[in-house]
Amino acid sequence: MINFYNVTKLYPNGVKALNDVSLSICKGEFVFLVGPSGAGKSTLIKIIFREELPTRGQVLFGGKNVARLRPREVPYLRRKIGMVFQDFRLLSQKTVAENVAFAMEVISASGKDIKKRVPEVLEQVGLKDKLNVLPKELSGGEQQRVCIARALVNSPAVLIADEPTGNLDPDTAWGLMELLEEINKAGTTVIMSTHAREIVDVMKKRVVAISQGKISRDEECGVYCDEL
Amino acid sequence: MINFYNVTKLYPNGVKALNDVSLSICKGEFVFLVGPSGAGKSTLIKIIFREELPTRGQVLFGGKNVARLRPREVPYLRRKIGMVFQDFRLLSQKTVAENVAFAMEVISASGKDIKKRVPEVLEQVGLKDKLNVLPKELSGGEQQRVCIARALVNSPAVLIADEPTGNLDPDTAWGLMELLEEINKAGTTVIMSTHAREIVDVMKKRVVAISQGKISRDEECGVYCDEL
Amino acid sequence: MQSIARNSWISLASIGTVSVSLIIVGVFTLVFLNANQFTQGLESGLEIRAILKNEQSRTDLNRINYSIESISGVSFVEFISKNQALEEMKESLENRKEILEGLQSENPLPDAFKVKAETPEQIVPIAKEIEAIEGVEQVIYGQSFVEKLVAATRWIRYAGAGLLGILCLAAVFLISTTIKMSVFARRKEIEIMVLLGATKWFVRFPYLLEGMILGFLGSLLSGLVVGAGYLSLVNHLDQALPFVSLITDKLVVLKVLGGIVGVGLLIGAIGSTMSIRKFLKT
Amino acid sequence: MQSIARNSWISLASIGTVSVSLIIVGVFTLVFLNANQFTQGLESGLEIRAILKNEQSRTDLNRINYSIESISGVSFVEFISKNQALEEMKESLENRKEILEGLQSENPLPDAFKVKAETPEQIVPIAKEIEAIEGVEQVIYGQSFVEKLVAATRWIRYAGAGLLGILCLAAVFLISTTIKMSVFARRKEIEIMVLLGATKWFVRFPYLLEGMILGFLGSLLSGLVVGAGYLSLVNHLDQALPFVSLITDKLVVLKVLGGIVGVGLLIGAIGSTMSIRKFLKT
Ligand SMILES: Nc1ncnc2c1ncn2[C@@H]1O[C@H](COP(=O)(O)OP(=O)(O)OP(=O)(O)O)[C@@H](O)[C@H]1O
Ligand SMILES: Nc1ncnc2c1ncn2[C@@H]1O[C@H](COP(=O)(O)OP(=O)(O)OP(=O)(O)O)[C@@H](O)[C@H]1O
Ligand SMILES: [Mg+2]
Ligand SMILES: [Mg+2]
Repeated sequence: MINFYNVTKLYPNGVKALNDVSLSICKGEFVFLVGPSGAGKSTLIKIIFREELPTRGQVLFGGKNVARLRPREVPYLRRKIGMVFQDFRLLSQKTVAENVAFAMEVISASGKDIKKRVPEVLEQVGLKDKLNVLPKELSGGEQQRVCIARALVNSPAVLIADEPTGNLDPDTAWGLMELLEEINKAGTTVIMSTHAREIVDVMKKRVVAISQGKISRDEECGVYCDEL
Repeated sequence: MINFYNVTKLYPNGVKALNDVSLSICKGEFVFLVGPSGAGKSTLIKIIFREELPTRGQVLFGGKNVARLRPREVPYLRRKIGMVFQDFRLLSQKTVAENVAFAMEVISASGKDIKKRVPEVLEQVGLKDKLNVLPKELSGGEQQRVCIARALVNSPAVLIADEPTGNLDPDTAWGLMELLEEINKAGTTVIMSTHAREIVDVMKKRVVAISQGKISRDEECGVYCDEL
Repeated sequence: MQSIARNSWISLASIGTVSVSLIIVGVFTLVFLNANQFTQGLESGLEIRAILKNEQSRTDLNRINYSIESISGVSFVEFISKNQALEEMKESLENRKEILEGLQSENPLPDAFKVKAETPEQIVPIAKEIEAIEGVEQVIYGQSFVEKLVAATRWIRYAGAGLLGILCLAAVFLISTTIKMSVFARRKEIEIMVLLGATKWFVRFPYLLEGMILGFLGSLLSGLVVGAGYLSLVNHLDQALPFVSLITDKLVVLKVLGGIVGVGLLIGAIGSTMSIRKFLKT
Repeated sequence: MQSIARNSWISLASIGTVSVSLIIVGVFTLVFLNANQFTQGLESGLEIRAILKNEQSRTDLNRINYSIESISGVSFVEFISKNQALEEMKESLENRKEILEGLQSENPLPDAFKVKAETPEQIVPIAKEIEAIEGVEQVIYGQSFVEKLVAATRWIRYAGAGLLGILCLAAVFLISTTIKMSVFARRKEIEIMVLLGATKWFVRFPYLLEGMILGFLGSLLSGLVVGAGYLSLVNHLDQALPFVSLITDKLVVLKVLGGIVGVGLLIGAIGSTMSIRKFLKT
């Protein structure tokens, strides 16, 4: 479903964030992306999402070359992906419910569907009593969960979460992991970058470790591990 | 040094983030603030920093009532506190070095001191080769470390860190903890809110647990624990 | 509409800028139109006087009249007998009539034709042609004055039109800057929309609508201010300076106001579309 | 300075707004000053003519001259003999001189005094007083024309000053809106500064400086444009319409330009200080 062939990403300021990365993720997989801070996890994710373009190499999403998409095809690529951004990216002028609803409006969902689906998904992340609150009135963890709800609301084919548990307490984080596993069982491909050693070790999923822009390890049923 | 007497915080939208909290933190202590997402940790921190005012009750910092400070005394309170914000709050127009230097400029440090101290502290957080880069060109963890460097740069009397390891891999996080312990040994009071169970359990410091706006547990040499 | 309400401060500032800019343009348009009408009034008062040789026959007069009328550019011809000429002169001398009393019995003034041209520029060539007609002794048309007036009014018109053009450009600049800034202040919003998979048109539409609404409200406001101000000015002036004739044709005023509103809408729409463009690049 | 460079787009927009607004104000100030000078020129041409009874002695003339001079508000008195009057009339009739040829031998015109008033408003009362002097037969001052002209110039002046005032307000509004927006776009920056323990003055100072620099650059630009434009206009007009006398006094023009720059600086400084205030509330 997602294929990287010798992808290198050089940022304009000269930083080589990805160095000759080849990777293949199949439909329905659950992949943990681990690695030290600044290793290139977010960059890899941004390239799938076409937020950044690869400098060299090819990235295929569902068989299509992401870099070669015409501008008006890009929105349709993004609609197939539910994205939890590391820095949240909530619309500060809209309430929690509006933020989540907005992801549905963008793909022209019907008003009825929106009314039904939004409270549903916000309840799943434990925010059912914060519907009409602005993002700045939320705690860090709550904001992160709004972002997760927004990624889930359209039931995307692929869910990509960039450190979705960074601001969550262990209980809430485990609740989220159960939710992701459920979604994954229902057929959604899940890619999640994380630093939560405990979670990775317990979940026993595929682990792709990145270090200094290179894939240093790629194991089915792996652990977080740091040269253990 | 920091005293809360029956502090209640009611946000304008009706959320009771803190409910009759009394707490006393002495000079030189190292305190972990733990609790589920939305428990009120950041609110407590913001009140010490006078970013929010308590609705009821009194907060003393070094014997002075924080809520009663005159507007022109507020900057001098804040200068005594090194703050790591949960949402980073970096100046997006300034480079990493400028962001850190800015905290020194604000307190009118000399140009010579700034030139010497800034690279020093950025090296301590492992960013010595990112001096002249803008925040948006950094990974999430790198941004967080800039924020930590900025809090440390003025060697404040109190260091308050709101989930400073949320975006850090375990190795980097442990490096940071060593740094904090060192600073604490040198006499700085450290208050750190966190969800990192492993860190809290290993460090064996005072743990204040907050749950639904109330202090549910306050132990010397405590553990993270969740009703274990 | 929601976004207008939530960004109320910015929206108000944009509306304010649109209306202030368009008020300036509107006021100046009316000043310019009035100045134009005034200079036209001056120009249409210009006339050529063809003084005839003494004692001509009726047929001669008819012939001369016909010759003059057939010159291209002549819009008006009238015969002024020597007696009419004397009356006219008396009137124009007003308080010094006594000078002419001695002339009553023996009128030294000649017969003449009063001729008007379609445009002031044609006066000089027409005068030349009339001079060549038999029976005409002299052509008088205040040469230096006509030339000065023609030059001056042309200058006023060109300078006015130039100034008006500059003002319009200035208004467009000011309004589009404001809209650009208001879009800039919300660039995050646009980025996020794009990342959520919104099509360009979906992102653009609300801003377009907002720009048009802001432009419309702002220009409506300025239209009302300019319109009300002008009509009350016309009323006041009618009493204070009854001899000054401002443009009171409601249709012209309405056209100006309509133009203002149209320009406001257009700038609002174009300004917002252009400003988003750079945030839409993927 | 750094922040001006980093926020280059916003800074350019602010400079643009400042200069465009001040160009409008500057152009209009010059138009207004010229219109004012023109109406003053018209007014100062107004005169009263005191026509004397026939055949007065030297002493009588001196007495009348003295009486007129001692009326308050009189700025100028000159004796015009009947012969001078005839010459004047010949000149003013220009192309119709032939009418007066018969009068050469026996001049029917009376002796007179030409009187000027300090301000046009004083013409009517002065005329009344002169009428009462012995030896004066009649006072002529083109009653209706004077009244019209006085009313019209007063209107032009008031309307012009009003318009100029409105334009200045508009410019202040436009500029302060732009500065407000540019501060608004960086409200996060201000919040962070305050949280890092910056004193209000420390936060305010760079914005104040920036506002002043932007105001200064913008107004300098507009001063240069207006100044250069005006001087070239003066040159062109000198050739095209030598009889129109624009204000060419370098000092006046410089004062206007200096005023523009001063206003720009001031608005820049005040605008930015005011705009930050609301983000500085702790
Ligand atoms: N927009 C950018 N321009 C230039 N360099 C960048 C940019 N974004 C990231 N980088 C650099 O690329 C490298 C990889 O960054 P990336 O965000 O992919 O790291 P990461 O693995 O997500 O780290 P973290 O766990 O801290 O989020 C880092 O060194 C970072 O400084
Ligand atoms: N500015 C605000 N206005 C209104 N409510 C707020 C505001 N900030 C926080 N809250 C609410 O107050 C409660 C406590 O928030 P706080 O940020 O203190 O939580 P926290 O313990 O820091 O959580 P986290 O671990 O997720 O950061 C939450 O329910 C939150 O929604
Ligand atoms: Mg990252
Ligand atoms: Mg928090």
